[in-house]
Amino acid sequence: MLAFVLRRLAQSIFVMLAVSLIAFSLFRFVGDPIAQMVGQETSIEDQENIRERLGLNDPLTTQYVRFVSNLSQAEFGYSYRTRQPVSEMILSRLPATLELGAISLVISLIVGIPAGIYTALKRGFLSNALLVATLVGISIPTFVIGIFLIYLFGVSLGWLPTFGRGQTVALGWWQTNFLTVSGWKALILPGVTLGVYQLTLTMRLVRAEMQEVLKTDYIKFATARGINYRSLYLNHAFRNTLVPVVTIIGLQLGGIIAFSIVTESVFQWPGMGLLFLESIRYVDIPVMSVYLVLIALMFVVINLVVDLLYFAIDPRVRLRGSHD
Amino acid sequence: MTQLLAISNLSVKFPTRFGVFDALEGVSLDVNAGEIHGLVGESGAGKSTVGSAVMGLLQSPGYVASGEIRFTGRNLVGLDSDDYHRLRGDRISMIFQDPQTSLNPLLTIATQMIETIRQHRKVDVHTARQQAINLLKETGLNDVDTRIDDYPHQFSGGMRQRVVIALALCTEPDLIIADEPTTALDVSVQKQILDLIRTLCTARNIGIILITHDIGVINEITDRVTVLRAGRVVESGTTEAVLGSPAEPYTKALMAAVPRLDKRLERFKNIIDDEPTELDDTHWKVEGASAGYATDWLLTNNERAHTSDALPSVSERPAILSIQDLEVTFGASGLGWFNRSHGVKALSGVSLQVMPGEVLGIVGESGSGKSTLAKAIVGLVNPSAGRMTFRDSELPPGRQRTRAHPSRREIQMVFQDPYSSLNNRKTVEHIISEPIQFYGLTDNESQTRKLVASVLELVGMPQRAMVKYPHQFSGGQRQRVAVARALVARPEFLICDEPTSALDVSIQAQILNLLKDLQQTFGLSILFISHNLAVIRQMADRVVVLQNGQLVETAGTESFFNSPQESYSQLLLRETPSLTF
Amino acid sequence: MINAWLRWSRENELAYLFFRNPVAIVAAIIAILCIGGAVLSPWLAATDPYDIASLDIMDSLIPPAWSESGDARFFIGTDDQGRDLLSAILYGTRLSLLVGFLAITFASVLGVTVGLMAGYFGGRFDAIMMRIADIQLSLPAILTALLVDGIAKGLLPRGQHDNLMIVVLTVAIGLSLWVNFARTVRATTFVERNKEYVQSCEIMGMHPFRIMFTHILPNIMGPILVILTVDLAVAVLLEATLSFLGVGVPANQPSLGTLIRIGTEYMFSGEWWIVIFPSAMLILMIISINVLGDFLRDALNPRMR
Amino acid sequence: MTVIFRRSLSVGFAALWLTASGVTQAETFKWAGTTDPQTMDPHATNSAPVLGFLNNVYEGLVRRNKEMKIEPALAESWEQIGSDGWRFNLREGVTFHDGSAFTADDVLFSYERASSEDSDVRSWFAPVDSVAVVDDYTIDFLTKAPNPLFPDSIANFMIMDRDWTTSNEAARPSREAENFATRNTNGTGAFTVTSRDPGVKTTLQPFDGWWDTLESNITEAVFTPIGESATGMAALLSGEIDFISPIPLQDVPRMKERDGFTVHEGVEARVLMFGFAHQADSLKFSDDLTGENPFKDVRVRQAAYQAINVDALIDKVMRGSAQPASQLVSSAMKGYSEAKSERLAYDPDAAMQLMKDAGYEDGFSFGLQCPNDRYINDEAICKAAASMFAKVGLNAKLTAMPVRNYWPELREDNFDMYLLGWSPGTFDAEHPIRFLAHTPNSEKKLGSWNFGDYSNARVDELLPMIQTELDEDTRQAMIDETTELLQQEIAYIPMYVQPLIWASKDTIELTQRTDNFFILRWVTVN
Repeated sequence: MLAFVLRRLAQSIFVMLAVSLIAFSLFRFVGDPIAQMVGQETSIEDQENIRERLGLNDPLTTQYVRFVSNLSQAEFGYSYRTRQPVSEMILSRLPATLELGAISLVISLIVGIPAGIYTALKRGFLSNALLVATLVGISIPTFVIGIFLIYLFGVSLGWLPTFGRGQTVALGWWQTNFLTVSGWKALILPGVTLGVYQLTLTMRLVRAEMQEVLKTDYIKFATARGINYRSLYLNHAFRNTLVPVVTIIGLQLGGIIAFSIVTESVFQWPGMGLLFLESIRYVDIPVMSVYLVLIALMFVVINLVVDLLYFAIDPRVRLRGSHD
Repeated sequence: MTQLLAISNLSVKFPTRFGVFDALEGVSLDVNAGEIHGLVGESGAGKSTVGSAVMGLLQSPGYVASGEIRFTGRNLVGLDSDDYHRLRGDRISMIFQDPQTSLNPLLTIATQMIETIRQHRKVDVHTARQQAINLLKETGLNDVDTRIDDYPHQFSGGMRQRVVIALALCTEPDLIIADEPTTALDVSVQKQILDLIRTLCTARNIGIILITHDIGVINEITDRVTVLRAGRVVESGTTEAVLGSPAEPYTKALMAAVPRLDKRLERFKNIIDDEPTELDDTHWKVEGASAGYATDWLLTNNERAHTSDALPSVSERPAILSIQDLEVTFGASGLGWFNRSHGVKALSGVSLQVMPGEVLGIVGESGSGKSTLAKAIVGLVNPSAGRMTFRDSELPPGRQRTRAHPSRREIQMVFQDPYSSLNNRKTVEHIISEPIQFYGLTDNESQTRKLVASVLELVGMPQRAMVKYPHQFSGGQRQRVAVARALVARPEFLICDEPTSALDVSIQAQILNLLKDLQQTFGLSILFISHNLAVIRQMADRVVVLQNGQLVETAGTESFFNSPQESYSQLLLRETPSLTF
Repeated sequence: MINAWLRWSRENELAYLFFRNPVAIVAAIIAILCIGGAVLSPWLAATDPYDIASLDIMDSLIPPAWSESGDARFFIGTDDQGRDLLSAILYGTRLSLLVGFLAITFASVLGVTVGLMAGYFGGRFDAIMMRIADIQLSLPAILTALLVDGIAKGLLPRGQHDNLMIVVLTVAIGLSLWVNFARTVRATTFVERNKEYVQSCEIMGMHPFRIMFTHILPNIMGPILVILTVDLAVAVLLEATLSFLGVGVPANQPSLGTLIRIGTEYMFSGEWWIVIFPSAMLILMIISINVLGDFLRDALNPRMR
Repeated sequence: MTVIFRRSLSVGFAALWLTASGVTQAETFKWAGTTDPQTMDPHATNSAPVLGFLNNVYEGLVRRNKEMKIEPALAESWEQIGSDGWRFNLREGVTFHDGSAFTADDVLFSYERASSEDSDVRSWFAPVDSVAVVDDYTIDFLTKAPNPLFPDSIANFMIMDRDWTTSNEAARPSREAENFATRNTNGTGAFTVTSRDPGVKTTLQPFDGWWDTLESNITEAVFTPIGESATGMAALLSGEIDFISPIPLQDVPRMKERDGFTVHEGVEARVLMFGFAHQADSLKFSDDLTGENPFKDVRVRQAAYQAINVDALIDKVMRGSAQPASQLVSSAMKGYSEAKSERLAYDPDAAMQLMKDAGYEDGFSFGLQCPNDRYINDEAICKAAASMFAKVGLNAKLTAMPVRNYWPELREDNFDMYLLGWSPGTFDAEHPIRFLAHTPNSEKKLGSWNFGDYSNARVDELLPMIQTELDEDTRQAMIDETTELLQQEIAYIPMYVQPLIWASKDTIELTQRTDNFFILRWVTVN
């Protein structure tokens, strides 16, 4: 198993290097960072000086080597826009994104899984209604859902905040939403907006997998043994859907991070996605590149965790692994 | 003997879009305690439907249209679904065909057994566990105390089926429905499981319905038998009476189609021909196409046709294929950075020869390497050692064999599963003409077309089949198409890898007849692979026995079946259920 | 005629299931109407929203014809540029569908090829392609769009950017979607390549690409078709989202997504029709495509029946 | 770790209690804008969000009052010394937020800092020759030439404390990395920054020791950047914020009707205009013309001018909230040319005639570049203008792009016509002449935003005269002459002055200044 983890880590480094290269080549195309850094009265010469000092006139390869060697020494550089250390900026935004992602994942799981099981087992009005409702869910662009929810719950009903994180509490450097009422309230709308799409996918996946599993011999055999339906569906059937479900949920986490850019923008949620959008706007190359590498790292970690979860879920994988 | 189950006049219907399909019509049978009642029939006969109906697990949208299922006097038809569910496992249990798929892979044996026991009996976990251990011991599992906490995949197939049986016994049911309990098992294991079922039946006084397509199995252990055909009872009675002196023509035909282990028949006779032939099929012809045209074409430019009569006997000619010290290793890839494993030897040190015009039978259980051997010959797997010679020249192994190598045409193969060996998205014409065009065997398209139609007729198919798709045919018909495809390449050498094991016995008989005919007409050399000794006996001139990738015995067919030399060969022969009367 | 239809539907499994599924029929009708309306928009629409000379700023923001200050010329009102909203929606749908179709064509050609090769050859090629797929997955679509946009701007002559944006979007969305195809095709190819019909081709010495494209491909069309429908919906939505983030189609050729993006700016100003109608159109279209995708998934999956 | 945890937990509970009990002090003022100030360093970035925000925290020698007129701030008075210098008499008894006293040395230090290589505001000090401290409360700025506008030009030159800055290693603004002054402040202004979470939230409180009397009654002010305009509107409507700037124009009518809210409309300093490629030999984006540039012909430029119905643009796109512009500055600016305040009339027929006269009767196509995230409804303006141009045969191919790509595109001359908005930093008519009308000259740092290379020798001659002329009337005459030249030659098509649209709860009293700076000390919560 250790060998497996090591192998995956080796592959991960390849993935991260590739992403950083892509991130890097992206820079040249986003726009001119200098024009965004200075006021309108700054002379062209001064702008050239800044460009030179930031090393933007160096050959691209030199810049890339410098970037990677800095990264490998945990030197993430400074934002062009705010001149803060990038690591600090991203770290301060990380909790917001992770908490939002976690909430939407939880929403998608605690609603999606039971709904998926239900629709797999029962046919009828409620089942069809759920299926249609979730279809509507994936058919509406995220930003439309977000703006609609803000309008309904924030403006018309006035129940929930329309933007931001509300009151947060610091646990060390980690600012959390989970310890205040206003923090929880602030999480609801963006969490739902971000979760709806994932919820639909989860529900449909669980449904499809359940339907497959219910047709297997061991479920028929368990039925023939008179195992009660609750255990039959949850312990026998649902558990066997977990491997594909966990795989897809792992992939979805990536989707959540990607879509959080939109959600964070709509709800002015001070997470990494918003930071990233601001960075694009200001051509803040250091922030963008570190964000991208970080996202790649998250993907790598998620993939690894998913693979490790297989070990936990499936004894066939676990026992084969331990023999190696 | 008390009567456990009495089925009377049971009809089961499945509404489909083509109308209502009668899966069972007026079926009556009864099962007594301590008795094994066999249900036999070919696919589509409705055997499994009887089992499902009794269990109350008919697959939607099937339903019981009429009749009664009385279990200890109580009519199960129309029983409330909750009551039925309480009954299941408790009083009636079931054993499924494939032990690989009938156990939940994620739960330990102990978990599954304890859950089942506690579902029906109010006992604590310890008691339940003890009961489970006892049951597993009773079914003949070794090291029960430790192995009970293993997962299903850690057991071999035979052991797993014992676990399945133990699970079915968990709540001491009165009736067990065993649906093809040994079909997925090797013969040596099959015998043990059948013995176990017999023992349990007698010891526990359980009534058992044994569903199988294998008349050998019926003959081996059942007390009474019911023969089903197309959802109706053909014949019913004690096993001795029904098999000893079948009254119905169908039963007779069925038995005649079973390959005999004790003697070799020239042809199977009295075959049931169930294949429906639509009327317009027979009138549809390609101009000039006929079986005779195909025979002529296949014999033209064919050395065998000219030379086979000239040479005196098989043994004096040089071997068409000879294999020396062939070794195939799987999984020894150097791709992984951390796990360079040594791999599994699928074949080691196998040497054999096939003479021109000879049928060499390869027999062995699963994992013996018989399919690997076939794949090595056709170049699908890369041997790790050894050499092969075909028609006096070196046969390059695996990837070294060029795409244009002549052996690619000269060696053809018929696969086991006619459902996967034909591309479902192509017409039969396309399937058969592909090798013709690929090897450039005809001059123009109309000739190809004529040839396809003719070859179809040669293998006993209507010419019109060429415009249809494989899924419109039954398994036997598909296998005929597969044979036709192999034939049009004008091969010197044909490999048949379990060509009939996916087919019903009557169809098997037809295909075996076809192969015999073709072999005789064209003097083909055939490598015939089968796990079924009886089939081998009918087909092969010589027999090779493989076990765990090694060659155990090579002998002429008659001498092998009369006096096998190796103990493994003797075991195989002994354990194979057969019809001997 | 009808009898022929029925007979055909009885022989064709898919058609049979389709005609027994009222939801799928309704969805198909809506989808056909949407696609038909979009394709025929130059003939159906009252005005050409691309013809900027015909626009009059004085006609802007007119509410639907049935409301008090409506104008009979503009049945569902006009947008901020004085465009007839109905015409704009029809043209916008056409553009969205064009981008969607082009994108999934691109994604499916790329993904199917990669998936077939990865599944068929396995080994190192497979490992490398799947790692590349991982990389692709970790790049949000907006980034891919920015990257493609940037490269295109760098490589191609000035002044072509407007026409180019459709290509850029197509490539960007296609790049974000090909992984779906590649993964599914790879998995099904793994299964197919071990089937005996493939082996019989291999034994013949057929070229691997011929085996892949003429033998395996037709057998895995089912899953591909399902992804095609689902991803068509995803592509149209993605285009809308990219427009929202400002990487969309050119300003004077509004897609459905751009129309919605512009419409959201009028959420609080009372000009509801600018956002409601394009959104309704998009949602209706996506739902119907998704319903069809669901239907195909169920109908083509033999294990589900 | 535990200690931190426990403390933050108690903070958390306090926060819980606060939220739960619903205690909100009436004087807490929450406001939102589209962008967060990039930095808290007053010399590091010369951008409106930074300078506007920091005007509440730092002060200059002079400041602008509600009418944009210069008034004393840290300098109580100033006078010209000789012809080439200004003397500032500093206010005594002023302290920085950290309690240290304000002296002339701080001004000298701030001058050195702001005019250093790393400063982004050094252009303000280009005319300065030297600075001399006379005594603790007197300081002289000597200029290279007479400079009548010098005090006006340094209204945003903010004074930092030498000791605080140097002891925190922030003696120079930093280009690459942050320094202490990037996130911390120590000004003399009416408000102190009590906490800052860049991009998320910045909190301010009134400064007890401020030298002036505070008009405002707010005890705490919280600033949040909200980039998405719909979200900002929702936040205001739901009452989560008290004030937002700006709101989308289209929301103005509805907002005015709503109870409990006020819309503050005003005129900004920014004039929106179209510019031409004056010197290019051929159009870059034309489908039908090669090797010629019709915009070299003043008739074509005038045709473009007269094709635009500015009133319709203002009425529809700007929702009636803008004023037409006749020149490069708005009427609120110093030096506005009253004499030349007539626009050419909207006259498509005349425009078509001009096109015909110039030999382009059948029209031609050209590229119109436009930003889509820089000015209010910028893209919509371009779209509407394009449709107006099309009606006289000027077939504009519009390309709208984010501003991050826009400036590089213009710098590389990739346009035939482009949209530009110009807000004079000095609030004087000289400013656009220097940046937009003078022939580009990188050595003298003139004409640096004159992308179309407009060039007129007389204008070049007039600029230094305007810059040094001390007599108001003579100077105005020069500006009038320049304005007339620019109008005659249609150097640009000035269209309108961009409006300022703020919205707040109607309990808020505030003052809207033309420079779009939001001055907290004028805010009262009722």
